[in-house]
Amino acid sequence: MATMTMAKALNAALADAMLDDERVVVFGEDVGQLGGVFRITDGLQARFGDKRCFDTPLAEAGIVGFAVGLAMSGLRPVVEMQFDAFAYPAFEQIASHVAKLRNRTRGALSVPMVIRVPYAGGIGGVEHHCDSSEAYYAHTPGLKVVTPATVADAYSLLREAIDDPDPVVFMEPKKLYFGSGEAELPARTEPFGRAVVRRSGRDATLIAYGPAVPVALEAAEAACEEGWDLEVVDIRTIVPFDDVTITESVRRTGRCVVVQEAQGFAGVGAEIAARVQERCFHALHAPVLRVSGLDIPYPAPMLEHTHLPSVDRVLDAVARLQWDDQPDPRWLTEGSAA
Amino acid sequence: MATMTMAKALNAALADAMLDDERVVVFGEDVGQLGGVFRITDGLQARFGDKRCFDTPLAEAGIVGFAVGLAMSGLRPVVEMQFDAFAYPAFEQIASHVAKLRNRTRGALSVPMVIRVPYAGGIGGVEHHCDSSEAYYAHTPGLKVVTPATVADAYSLLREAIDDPDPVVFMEPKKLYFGSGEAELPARTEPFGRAVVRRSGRDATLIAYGPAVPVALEAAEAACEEGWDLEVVDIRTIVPFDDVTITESVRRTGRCVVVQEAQGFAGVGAEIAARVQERCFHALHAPVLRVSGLDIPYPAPMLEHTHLPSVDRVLDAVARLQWDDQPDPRWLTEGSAA
Amino acid sequence: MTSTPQAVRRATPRKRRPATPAAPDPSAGLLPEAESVRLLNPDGSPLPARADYPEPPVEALREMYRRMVVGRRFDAQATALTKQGRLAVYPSSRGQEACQVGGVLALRDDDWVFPTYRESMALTARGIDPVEVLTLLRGDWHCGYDPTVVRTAPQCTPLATQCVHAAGLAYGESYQGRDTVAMVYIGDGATSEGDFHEGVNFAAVFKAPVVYFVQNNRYAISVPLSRQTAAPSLAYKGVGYGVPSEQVDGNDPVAVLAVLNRAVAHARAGKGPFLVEAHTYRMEPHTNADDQTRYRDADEVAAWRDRDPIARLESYLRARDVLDDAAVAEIAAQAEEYAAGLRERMNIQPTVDPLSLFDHVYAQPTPQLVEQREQVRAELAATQEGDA
Amino acid sequence: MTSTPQAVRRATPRKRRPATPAAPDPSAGLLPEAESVRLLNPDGSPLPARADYPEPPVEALREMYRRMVVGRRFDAQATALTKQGRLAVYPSSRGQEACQVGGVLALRDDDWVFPTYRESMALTARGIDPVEVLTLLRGDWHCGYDPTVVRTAPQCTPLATQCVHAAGLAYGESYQGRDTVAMVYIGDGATSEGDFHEGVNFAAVFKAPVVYFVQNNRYAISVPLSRQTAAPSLAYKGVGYGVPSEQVDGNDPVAVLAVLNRAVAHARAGKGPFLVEAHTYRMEPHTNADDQTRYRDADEVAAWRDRDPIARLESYLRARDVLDDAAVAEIAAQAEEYAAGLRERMNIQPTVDPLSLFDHVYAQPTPQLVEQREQVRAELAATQEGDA
Ligand SMILES: Cc1ncc(C[n+]2csc(CCOP(=O)(O)OP(=O)(O)O)c2C)c(N)n1
Ligand SMILES: Cc1ncc(C[n+]2csc(CCOP(=O)(O)OP(=O)(O)O)c2C)c(N)n1
Ligand SMILES: [Mg+2]
Ligand SMILES: [Mg+2]
Repeated sequence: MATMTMAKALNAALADAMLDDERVVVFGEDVGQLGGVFRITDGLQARFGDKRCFDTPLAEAGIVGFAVGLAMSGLRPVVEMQFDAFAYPAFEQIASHVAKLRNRTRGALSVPMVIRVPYAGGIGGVEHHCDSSEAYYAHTPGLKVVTPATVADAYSLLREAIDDPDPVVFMEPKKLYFGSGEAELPARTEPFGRAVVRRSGRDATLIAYGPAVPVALEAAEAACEEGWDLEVVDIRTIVPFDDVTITESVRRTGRCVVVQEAQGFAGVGAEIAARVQERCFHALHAPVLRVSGLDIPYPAPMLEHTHLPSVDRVLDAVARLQWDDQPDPRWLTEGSAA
Repeated sequence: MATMTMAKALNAALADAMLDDERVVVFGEDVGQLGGVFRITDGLQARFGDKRCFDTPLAEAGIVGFAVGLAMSGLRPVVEMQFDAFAYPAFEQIASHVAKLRNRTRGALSVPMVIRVPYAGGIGGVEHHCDSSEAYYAHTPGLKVVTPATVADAYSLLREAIDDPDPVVFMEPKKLYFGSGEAELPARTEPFGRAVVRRSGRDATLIAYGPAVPVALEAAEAACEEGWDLEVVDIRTIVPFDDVTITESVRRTGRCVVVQEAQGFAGVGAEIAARVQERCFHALHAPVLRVSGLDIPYPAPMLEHTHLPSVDRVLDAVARLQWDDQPDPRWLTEGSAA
Repeated sequence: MTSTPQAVRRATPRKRRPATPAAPDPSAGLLPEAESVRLLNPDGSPLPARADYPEPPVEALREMYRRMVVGRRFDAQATALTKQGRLAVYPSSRGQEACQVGGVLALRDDDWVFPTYRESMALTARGIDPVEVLTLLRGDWHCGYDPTVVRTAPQCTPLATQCVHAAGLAYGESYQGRDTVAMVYIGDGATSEGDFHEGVNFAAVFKAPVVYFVQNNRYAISVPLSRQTAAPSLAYKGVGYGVPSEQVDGNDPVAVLAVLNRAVAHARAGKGPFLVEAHTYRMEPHTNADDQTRYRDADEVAAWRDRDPIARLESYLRARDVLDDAAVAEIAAQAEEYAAGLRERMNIQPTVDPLSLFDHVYAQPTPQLVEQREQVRAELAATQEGDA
Repeated sequence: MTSTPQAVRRATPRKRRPATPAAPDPSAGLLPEAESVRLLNPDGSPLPARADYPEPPVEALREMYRRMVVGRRFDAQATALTKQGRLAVYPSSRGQEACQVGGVLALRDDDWVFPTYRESMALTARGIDPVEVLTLLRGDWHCGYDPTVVRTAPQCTPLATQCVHAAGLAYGESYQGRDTVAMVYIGDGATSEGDFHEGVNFAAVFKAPVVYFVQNNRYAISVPLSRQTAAPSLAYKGVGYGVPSEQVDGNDPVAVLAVLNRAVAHARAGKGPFLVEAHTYRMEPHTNADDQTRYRDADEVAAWRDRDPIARLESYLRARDVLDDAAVAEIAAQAEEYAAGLRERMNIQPTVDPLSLFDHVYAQPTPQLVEQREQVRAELAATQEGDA
C-alpha cells in the first residue's frame, strides 16, 4: 500500500484510463498545460499529447455539449468543470441532453461521459467556488452521481465512471483533494451502487457521503467517549443508491443520523432520511435525524465553519436519538403513540 | 364568487399588479402580441403598452439576467419561462445571481422579481415541455418557491409574489391552467408560508402541492368508499415551508402519504417525508410513504399516465399504512422492534 | 521620448490618418455579401451565373424539385393528421422547402444532420421513414429513428443546444480520421441563445467541419426578427467567430443548394465551419396550435406566396427542359402516393409498452428503477385482473 | 417565366457579377478598425491626432496618471497582503492600469460599473473604500460595499454573467428617464460564454446604454486567446449584434480613454451599446496562487514590460509639461500613503458575526432559517460556556 493524495489518485485514474482506452479524451478549462487549477489533470497533456487532453474555450455549456457530440462520434469524454457553481451554465445541457439522450432514442444513442465537478467547501474559497450541487444531479433521472471519500475510491470509482456506459457526474470533494490515504493502484473497490460500512458499530448508524464522511468518522471516534458505538456508512454512489447496505445497518442499530455538507432543504440527505424511515420504520427507536449545511448561500471563508456540519453538530444529533427510549421532548405531543 | 380558469386568474393578477404598481414590467418569449403560448399575458401589451409588456430575444439566461438588471434599477420584473425545461438555460442566473444577490450584498441590493414557470405534465406535451423542476429551485437558498393549486390561490399568490421583496419562482401547474374554479377577484388567500387543509380527515394525511393536489383530493374522495377519512394538505409555498400545519395534521392523524408529480428521488416529497418523520415520529403508526412520478425522464404523451401519480397509486399507498397496526411485511425484519 | 512642443502639433487636429500602408482587411472572406446570394429571379428566370457559387448539376436540381414536391405533400399530410388527432402537434415548414431539402441534398449519407422540431420535411427528404420521423409528434416515444443508422440527431426542441453537439460530433469524426460533415439546422430566434454562440465558437476554434444553416423565417413563434437582433443580418455573426458566412435567398432553391454545396465543401476540406443564413418564410402558423393572426397580417403572408420556391424551381427547370407536364404529373403522383402511405400507416394506433419506460434510462436499470418497474408491473397486472 | 435556351447562356460561366449599383455596406460603422486605435507610441511620443477619437483634456490625463500610479501601488499592496495571510487570494491587474482606470474615468459618478474579480484597481480608482473592495478576497463577506451607493455591482466571479445584468440595468435606467450608462468590464476568456452573447444582444435589441469593455489580456488563466476564438479579434463580434465596435491599444492610456469616452458618449446619446476591445496584458500570474511558468515564457512577459502604460503616459505628460519630477514624486507619495493606510486597516482582523449568516438570505428569514439560527445561537452559547 502506498500513501498518496486523492488528487494524485484521480490523476492516476485519468492517466490509466487514457492508456487503456484510446477513446478517452480529457478536456475543459485549464486542464492542458496548467494541469487544472487543482492539478488533477497534471501531466496528461505532456504524456498523451494535446489531442487527448486539451483546453477549450471558456464556456461550460459548450464543454458539456461538445462532449455530447464527441460521445456520439464514439469517443469517451471526461470533462472538468472548474468549480461546482461554474457547472450551472451547463445545466441545460446536462439535464436535457446528457441525462436524456439514451432514453430519448430508446437506447440507440448513448453518450457515456464523465463530468468531473470539484465540489463543496471547507477550503476557504470565495462565493460560487464551494457549492454542494449533488442534489441537482441526483434528482435528474439518467445521470449517475458518484462521490468518493477515500483515496482508493477516488481511483476506482473514476475508472469505473469512465468505463460506464452511462453519463456520470463525478463529484470530487475539494477539501479531500490533498488529504492522504492508503491505496494500491490500480485500486479496485466496491462497484457502483454499493455503499460501504467504513466503521462498524452497534448503537446508531451515521450515513454520509463525500466531504461529510471524514466528519462522520471523526464523530464516531469522539462518540466512543460518550459510550456510543457508531456505525458509519459511506454512500459513495448517490445514484444508483444502495438501499440494502443502509437498511441492513439501520435495522440493526435502530438509530440513524444522515450527514451531508449541502444545504439541507430538499437535499440528498432528505432522500436518505425518507428512504430509511420507509424501510426501517419498525426498527427505529427515534426519528432519522439530519445534519447538514445551513439553508443559506455558501458563506464567505471566515464564516464557513459555522455552516459546515461539524463533529459537534453530529454528536448533538446523536445525543437526540432518544437513548433512554424516551421521545425527544421537542417532538412530543399529545398525539404521540409511543 | 365567479367561476373562472386558473389561466384567467393569473392573467388578472398580472393586470391588477401592473395597474397598482407602475414598476411592474412583464416580459419573456411571446408574451406580447401573442399573449404567451398559454395566454397568461393575454391583452397586457394592448392594455399597458409595449414598454410594460414586451417580447425579448429568445434566450432564457438573457431574460433572467436582464430581469436582475431591471430589478437593480428599481423595476419589478415578472418574467415568463415558456416551459419548465426551457428555464434550465437560465439556471446559472437563477442559482448564482437571483438567489444570492441580497445575501451577497448584506441586503444592500435586492432583486425582487417573479420567474413564472409553467410546469409539470398531464397535457400530452412532448419531451422537455413537462418537467417538474421545483426541487432544483427549492434546494437553492434565497429563492421562494410557490405553486398554486386553486384558482383563488393562483391570483392571490401571484399578487403576493410580485409584491414580495424577494425573488419568487412561481410554478404554474400547466394541467390546471384551463380547469375552472371559484374565485372572487381580487382574491386574497392565506399568505406565503402557510399550508392549507383542503379537506379535513381523521385517518391519514395526504400532503401535496401543485398538480398533485387535485389527485390527492380525488383520492380522498375515493377513499371514503374504503372507509378511510383522509385529510388533504396543500403546501402552496414550498419555500418558505409550513411545518406547523403539517405537523399538526400528521400528529393528529398518525399516518401520512406525500404526493408529488416530480420524479421521486431527492425531490421535495423527500424533504416533506423527512421533516414529517423528524417532527411526528411518536405519532406515526406507519412510515411516511411517498407517491411520486417515476425516476425516469418525463415520458412521451402516450405513456405519461403511467408516470403520473394516480388516484389508484395514492390509494395503494394509503392501504399500506398499516391500518391493523401490523407492520408492512415488506419492511418487516428480525430487527423490527414493533 | 519626444520633446516636440505638443501645443503646436495639436493646434490643428487632423482628420483620420490615411491608412498607410493599407492594413489587410482582417474580415476579408468572413463577411457575407451585402445582399443575399440569388441565382434565380422570383419568377424562376436565371440570373447571371457565378463562379463562386457554381450552379448544381441539373440532375441534382431535378431531384431537389422532386423532394420539395413530395416534402410539401408530406407536410400538408402531417398537418391534416393533427386535425384527425393522429398527431399531437405539427410544426409545418411549408414555404421553407428549398432549405429543408437543400440542406440534406448538400450532404452525403454518412454526414450528420442536427435538426430541430421543424425539420420533419428535411428528415423525410433524407430518406428517413416518415412514421419514425413523426414519432415525437405522435407521442409514442421521443425519437422514432435510430440516429446512428440514419446519421441524424434526434429532432431538438431545446433551441440551439444542437449547435454544440454538432461541433463535438464533427470534431470527433475528424479526430478519428473521418471526413464527415455536420449540418445544423437552426431558426432565426434560436441564434439569440447562448448555445448558438458557444457552438459556433467551439466549431471555429477546433476547426470542426460544421455547416450552421440558419433558416431565417423572420419569426420565432410570434416574435419578429427585429426583436432577435439589431445586426444587419444574422450572417454577420460569423466574422465574430472567424467563420466565413453567407446569406442566401432561401426561397431560391438553386442558390440555396449552391451556397450549401460550397459551405459543405469548405467544411469537408478541413477549413472549419461555415455559417449560412437563408432568408425565407414559413407560410403556416408556428404549429397547428398557433394563432398567427395575433402577430402577422394576411397581406404579409400573401406577399410571400409569390416567392414560392417550388414554383420558382419548376419554372426554371421547365425552361431548361428538364421538366415537362408529364414529369411534373409523375412527381405529383409520387407525392400523393407518399402521403397516402403515410396516412394509412398513421391510422394504425401504435402500441406502447408502459414497462419500456424503465428500459433506457440507463444501460442497466438501477435497483430503484427495478423496484418501480415491479410496482408498475403489479399495477398493470391488477388492472388486467380487474378488467377480466 | 423565361424561355431563353439555358445551355447557351451557361456555356461561359461568368465571374462574380459586378455589384451594380453598389449596395451600401451594412457593416459600415459597426466593424472595428483593422488595427488597434493608438494615440501614443510605446515610448510615449504622440501619434497624429484623430478627429474621431479626440484626445481627452490634459487634466483628465494627469488624473488618469495619478490614479494609475496609486492603483498599481494598491495592487502591489494587495498582493503583499496575500503573502501575509491577510487576503485569501488576489487577482492582480498590474499591466492593465490604463484599462482599469480608463474605464471608470470615462464615467460619471451616477453611471454604473459591472466589474469582475480582477477590477479591484478599477473600483478603488472609482473611489470605493479599498477595504470594502477587498472584503470578497479577505473573506469576511461576499461584497463589502453597498452597490446602490457606489453605483457598482458586486465583483462578479461567474464569468460573463454581468453582461446581461448591465443590459437590464441600463435599459431600466433609461426606461425610467435617467441617462445612466453601464460599463461592463469583461475578460477575453469570458467572451466565449453564452452570457456574453445574450447580454450584448439584449443591450443591442433594447438599445441599452452599455459599454462592453473587453480587457483582452491574452489569457484566461492559462488558456491563450487562440483557444478562445478564431476571430480576427474580439471586437469583430460587435457587428453580429449590430453594435459598433473598436479595438484599442490597451496599454496606451490616452487611446483607451479616448475610445471609451466616445463609447460612453455613444451610449449616453441613446444610440445603444458599444463594444471596445483593449489589447493588453496582465504582468502577474492570474492570482497569487497561480503558477504562470506552466503556460507562458518569461520572455513574453518581459516584452510587455516595455509597453508599460504608466511609463508611457508619464513620458507623454512630461513632454507636455504637465508632469515634472516634483509632481511625480508627489503622486508616488500619495500612492505610498494610500498603501500604508490600506495595510494598516487590513491588519485589523475583521469581526464576523456567525448569526449574520441568517440575516440576508431573505428580507425576512423563513421559519426554517429562524429554527436554524436558534440552533446555531445555542451552539455558540454552549461553546462560550464551555470556554468560560
Ligand atoms: C430553450 C428553448 N426556449 C424556448 C423554447 C420554446 N420555443 C419553441 S419554438 C420557439 C421559437 C423558435 O423560433 P426559431 O428559432 O426562429 O425557429 P422556427 O420555429 O421559426 O423554425 C420557441 C420560443 C424552446 N423550444 N427551447
Ligand atoms: C462561469 C465561470 N467559469 C469558470 C470560472 C473560473 N475562472 C475564473 S477566472 C477564469 C479565467 C477568466 O479569463 P478572462 O475572462 O480572460 O479574464 P482574466 O482573468 O484574464 O481577467 C476562469 C476560467 C468562472 N469564474 N466562471
Ligand atoms: Mg424562425
Ligand atoms: Mg484574460
